[in-house]
Amino acid sequence: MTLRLTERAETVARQPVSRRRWLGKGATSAVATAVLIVVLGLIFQACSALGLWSEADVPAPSTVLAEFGRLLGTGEFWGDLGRTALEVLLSIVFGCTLGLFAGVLFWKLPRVGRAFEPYLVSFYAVPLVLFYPVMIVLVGINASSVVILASVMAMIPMALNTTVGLNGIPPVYLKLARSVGAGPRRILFSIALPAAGPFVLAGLRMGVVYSLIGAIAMEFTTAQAGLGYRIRYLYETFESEQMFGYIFAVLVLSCVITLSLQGVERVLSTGGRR
Amino acid sequence: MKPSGIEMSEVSVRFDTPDGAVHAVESVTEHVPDGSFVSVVGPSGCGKSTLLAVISGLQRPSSGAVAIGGKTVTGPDPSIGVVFQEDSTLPWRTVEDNVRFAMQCNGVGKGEQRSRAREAIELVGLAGFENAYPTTLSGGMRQRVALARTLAVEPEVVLMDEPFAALDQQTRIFLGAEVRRIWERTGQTVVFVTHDLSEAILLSQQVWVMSYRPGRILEVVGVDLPAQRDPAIVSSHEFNELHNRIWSVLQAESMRGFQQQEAARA
Amino acid sequence: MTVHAPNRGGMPKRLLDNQFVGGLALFIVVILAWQLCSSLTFVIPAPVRTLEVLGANLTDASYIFDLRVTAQSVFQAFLIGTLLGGLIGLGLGLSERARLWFEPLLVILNGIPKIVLYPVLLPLFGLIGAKVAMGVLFALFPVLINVATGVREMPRVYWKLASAVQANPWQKLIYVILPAIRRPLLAGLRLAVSLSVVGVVLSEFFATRRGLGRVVLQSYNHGDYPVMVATVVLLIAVAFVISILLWRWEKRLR
Amino acid sequence: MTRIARSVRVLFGVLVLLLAATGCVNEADGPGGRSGGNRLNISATGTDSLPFMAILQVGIDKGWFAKEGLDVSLYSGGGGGNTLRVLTTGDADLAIAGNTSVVLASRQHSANLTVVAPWFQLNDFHWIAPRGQHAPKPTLGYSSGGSSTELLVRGLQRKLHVETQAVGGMGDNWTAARAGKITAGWSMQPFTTEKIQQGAEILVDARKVLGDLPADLVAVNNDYANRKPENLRAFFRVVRRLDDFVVHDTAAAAKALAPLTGVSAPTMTRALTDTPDLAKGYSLRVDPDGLRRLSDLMVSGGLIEHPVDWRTTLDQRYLPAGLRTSAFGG
Repeated sequence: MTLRLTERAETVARQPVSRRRWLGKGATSAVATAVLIVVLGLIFQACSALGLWSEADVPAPSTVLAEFGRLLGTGEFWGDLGRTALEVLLSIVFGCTLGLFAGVLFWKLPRVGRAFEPYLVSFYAVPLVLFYPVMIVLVGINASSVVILASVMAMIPMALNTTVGLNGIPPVYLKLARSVGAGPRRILFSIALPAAGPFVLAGLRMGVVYSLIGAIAMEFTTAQAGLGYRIRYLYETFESEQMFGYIFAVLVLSCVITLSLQGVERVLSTGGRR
Repeated sequence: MKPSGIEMSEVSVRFDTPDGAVHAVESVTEHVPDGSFVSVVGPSGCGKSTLLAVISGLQRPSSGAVAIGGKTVTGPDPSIGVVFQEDSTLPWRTVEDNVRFAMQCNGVGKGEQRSRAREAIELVGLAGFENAYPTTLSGGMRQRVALARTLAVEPEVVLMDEPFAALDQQTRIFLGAEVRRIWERTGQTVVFVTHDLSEAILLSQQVWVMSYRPGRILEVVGVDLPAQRDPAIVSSHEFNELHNRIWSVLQAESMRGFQQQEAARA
Repeated sequence: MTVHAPNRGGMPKRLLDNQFVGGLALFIVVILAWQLCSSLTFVIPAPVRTLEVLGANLTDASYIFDLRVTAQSVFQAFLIGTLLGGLIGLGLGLSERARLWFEPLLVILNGIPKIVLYPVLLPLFGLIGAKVAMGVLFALFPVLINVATGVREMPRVYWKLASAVQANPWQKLIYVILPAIRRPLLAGLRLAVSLSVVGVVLSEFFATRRGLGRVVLQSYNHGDYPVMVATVVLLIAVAFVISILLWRWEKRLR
Repeated sequence: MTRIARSVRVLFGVLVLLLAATGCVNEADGPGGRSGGNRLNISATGTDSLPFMAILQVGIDKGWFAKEGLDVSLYSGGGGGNTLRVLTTGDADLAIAGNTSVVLASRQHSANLTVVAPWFQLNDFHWIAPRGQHAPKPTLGYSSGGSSTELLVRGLQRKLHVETQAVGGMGDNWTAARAGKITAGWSMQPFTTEKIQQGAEILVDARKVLGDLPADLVAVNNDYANRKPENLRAFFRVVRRLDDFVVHDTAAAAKALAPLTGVSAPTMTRALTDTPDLAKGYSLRVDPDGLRRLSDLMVSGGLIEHPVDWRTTLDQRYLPAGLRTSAFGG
């Protein structure tokens, strides 16, 4: 046991950071993930067939898949998806832009940044859903309340990551910038943001994930349209099969978003440098 | 007489720390002649780098002033180039773009940026690596990029803050010779901070020995060695004599600095 | 060549440099803004009124019972989530193969809006189990990811040292791995505390016998905003205090 | 190393303390304690806001269920979906939920539940607006898609000149109406009375437009019904007693209901006396017309395709004999 533990650790540490190897690993991972999903699906299918749980409560994967396929042909699904996509897109744009601004501000004004830090780091303790009545009064009953709250969700990781990234810039870069007489704008755009790039990108990725989570969660609990709302609606009206079709759609959506983000991040962070 | 070179008059720098004021540089009044190569050595923490920062305009002196070519230094200036100890190449820019960075900040035209960058890259011996990214280069090559960036602006004064400290012995000997060669070609005024005594003697015309806090220039030693410096010169009698003479001053200072630091920690 | 910023600031500025003072100042600003908002719209009760209601609630036996019910579920969710997350994270951090196989799936799962899984959790885990399960889902991932990353990025020399002194796996875990990953681990725990509160309370909105989520929902349905805001403030305050304490601890660790 | 060890020990101690502080709470108990006998778990929507649900709690508090040998525990599920799902999971034995939810749930193949009675067969839904807030074409708020309120609002839309807007619960609706985002929001007693006291007026009385229909339906878990049919009969006996209590001793009932629903006793009294046909609302006597109306509204609202066959859907056998209807045949 001792030996094996060490060996494994050594392999981990010894892995060379090589791009070609990575692609190879990426392929392995992709295949492995696909295999795992299929296996899990089969297990669920088997459990369903054995009657471990009622088909009415949790339908078998085959049923869900068939239902998902049927959904893709309905206008209602695309309408809901469009609404959710719009909300998510807007909250990504607003949330991440604001988060970036906030991050730069906190970096430029360290006192302000320090004052905000404890609140930012524990912000996830706030169930934002509870601000819904306030939103009704402020912006009315429409997509904007979802967009606003999801934007706030997206903003926090973006602001935090940008601040951490900017504060972690090697001091020599800023010394260099000063010594060559770079102006504040050049320092920000040519030095600070590129240097904090990986952190900003990670913040962006989290921001995107959180705006999806925020938008769907808001829809699920309060809103009147969108994928989250449809799931809730079908839940309330006991359309189990269709509901699971929609849940599956949300899983697919978040999967697609997560994967494409990783792809984008990889291209941005390594592609440009080679 | 027309003022020339670097003129330091009564330069002092004090820092306020929680443990009281630290006199990093104390009343330094020295002159670096135009076109000369001066090295500053001293125990670690003695304020060599602070002195360099004052000359570069990155650090304001608490009192006193520095003038370059008769002009008082008030802040960073294109006529002063700095090479830092740390790796200051920007990893998201190619070698050429790194070299062009300083010129971009100083409003050099695009076409000229290109030709001067190529020239500087060639000068530091990186021709062929223009489009490489720093992450693919060795530490020594990256410092060459930083050097090229500094030279491309064509400053009157080049300040080097332990530029080879992070490199291995062979690389630093080799790069040191390169710096000396480039200096011989461009004739710029160079102030070179190092903690390596041999390096200082091998490269420069003058070696300043600095004291541990308060940082004063204890001694200015002229290096009377032939202009053509072969690394083999380190085994010569003259070199050894110089080395011993400076070391005797430095050793006492280092010991004093070491004891003070230990005492502060205890 | 450290470039010190000369400290020209007077007493007030220097005070603001202190994070606690700065945070407090911000807190006061927020309270003032809250007061201002409450005078503008009827939805938001004034801070003082909220505090009064909170005080009254906390002396009410039934409310305390709700509080304990929620606290229990949060605690269970946190405990299970942390243990599970820590174990999986450890596995992923130690085994390159496990990482290759399971990491993408876990990243995808982390990106799921977990709330939509409530309809799945309820029939599978039952009424009380579902909210704990939801809390676990919320709390699991930050611990998992932080532990996996922490273990993976441990300096290799620690492993060499551990082998050199012939530490057994248990000793490696206790004396090498845990201390080495203490910072990411604490950061994960901090997030897990906050998120397990959110997860449990959100579930309680849907179905529960007792709990603060039910209190919030009831007052919300009644349009009784002071009680609702007071309960929300209580939840946020508790989660905030715990997470800030953990965060301070995390920052002080060397 | 010792620092870490000490920290771990401190952390462990804190965890143990927390466990001690939070542990050993059984949600089902409540501060009241529990009695022996046959257990009946009831999940219901709105037990903390609607008097016709809160009377169950009154029954528990007065010990009437216990007297019949029933150990009742009551909890609130938000919305029909949750209320009924805990019935299928076995967490609840009996559920009282919104009319549409129960009908839809009962149509699921393996839902494992049976509709056994209508509940509160009075149309007590009002749309209230801040006084003086009118619009040529008013917008009426409802809770959410598939809910009883949507069903009614769709019915109103066919008969009146109104727009509709999904908003949320009564509180949300009232907030939205006050903020002018909708003209009027849905409301039931005692919320209606309370808000009228605070400056609301009734814009639409659903009963006048659409007639009576049951607000909720009672469903039971089939396994439980098969195992303990006597418990269900006992349950309805107590409910009958509670109904009588509300109808004949309204003041006392209001006093008992007020704290449970978060309003003052005078407001609750007012709310009950203002209820148009208290005796019909608080009665288990099956009203076939109401059930037919419900079915028709669901068909015209597009929730179901064919009318509900109440003869097969409603299993009246647990109701006291005098309260059943033979209008559906069988």
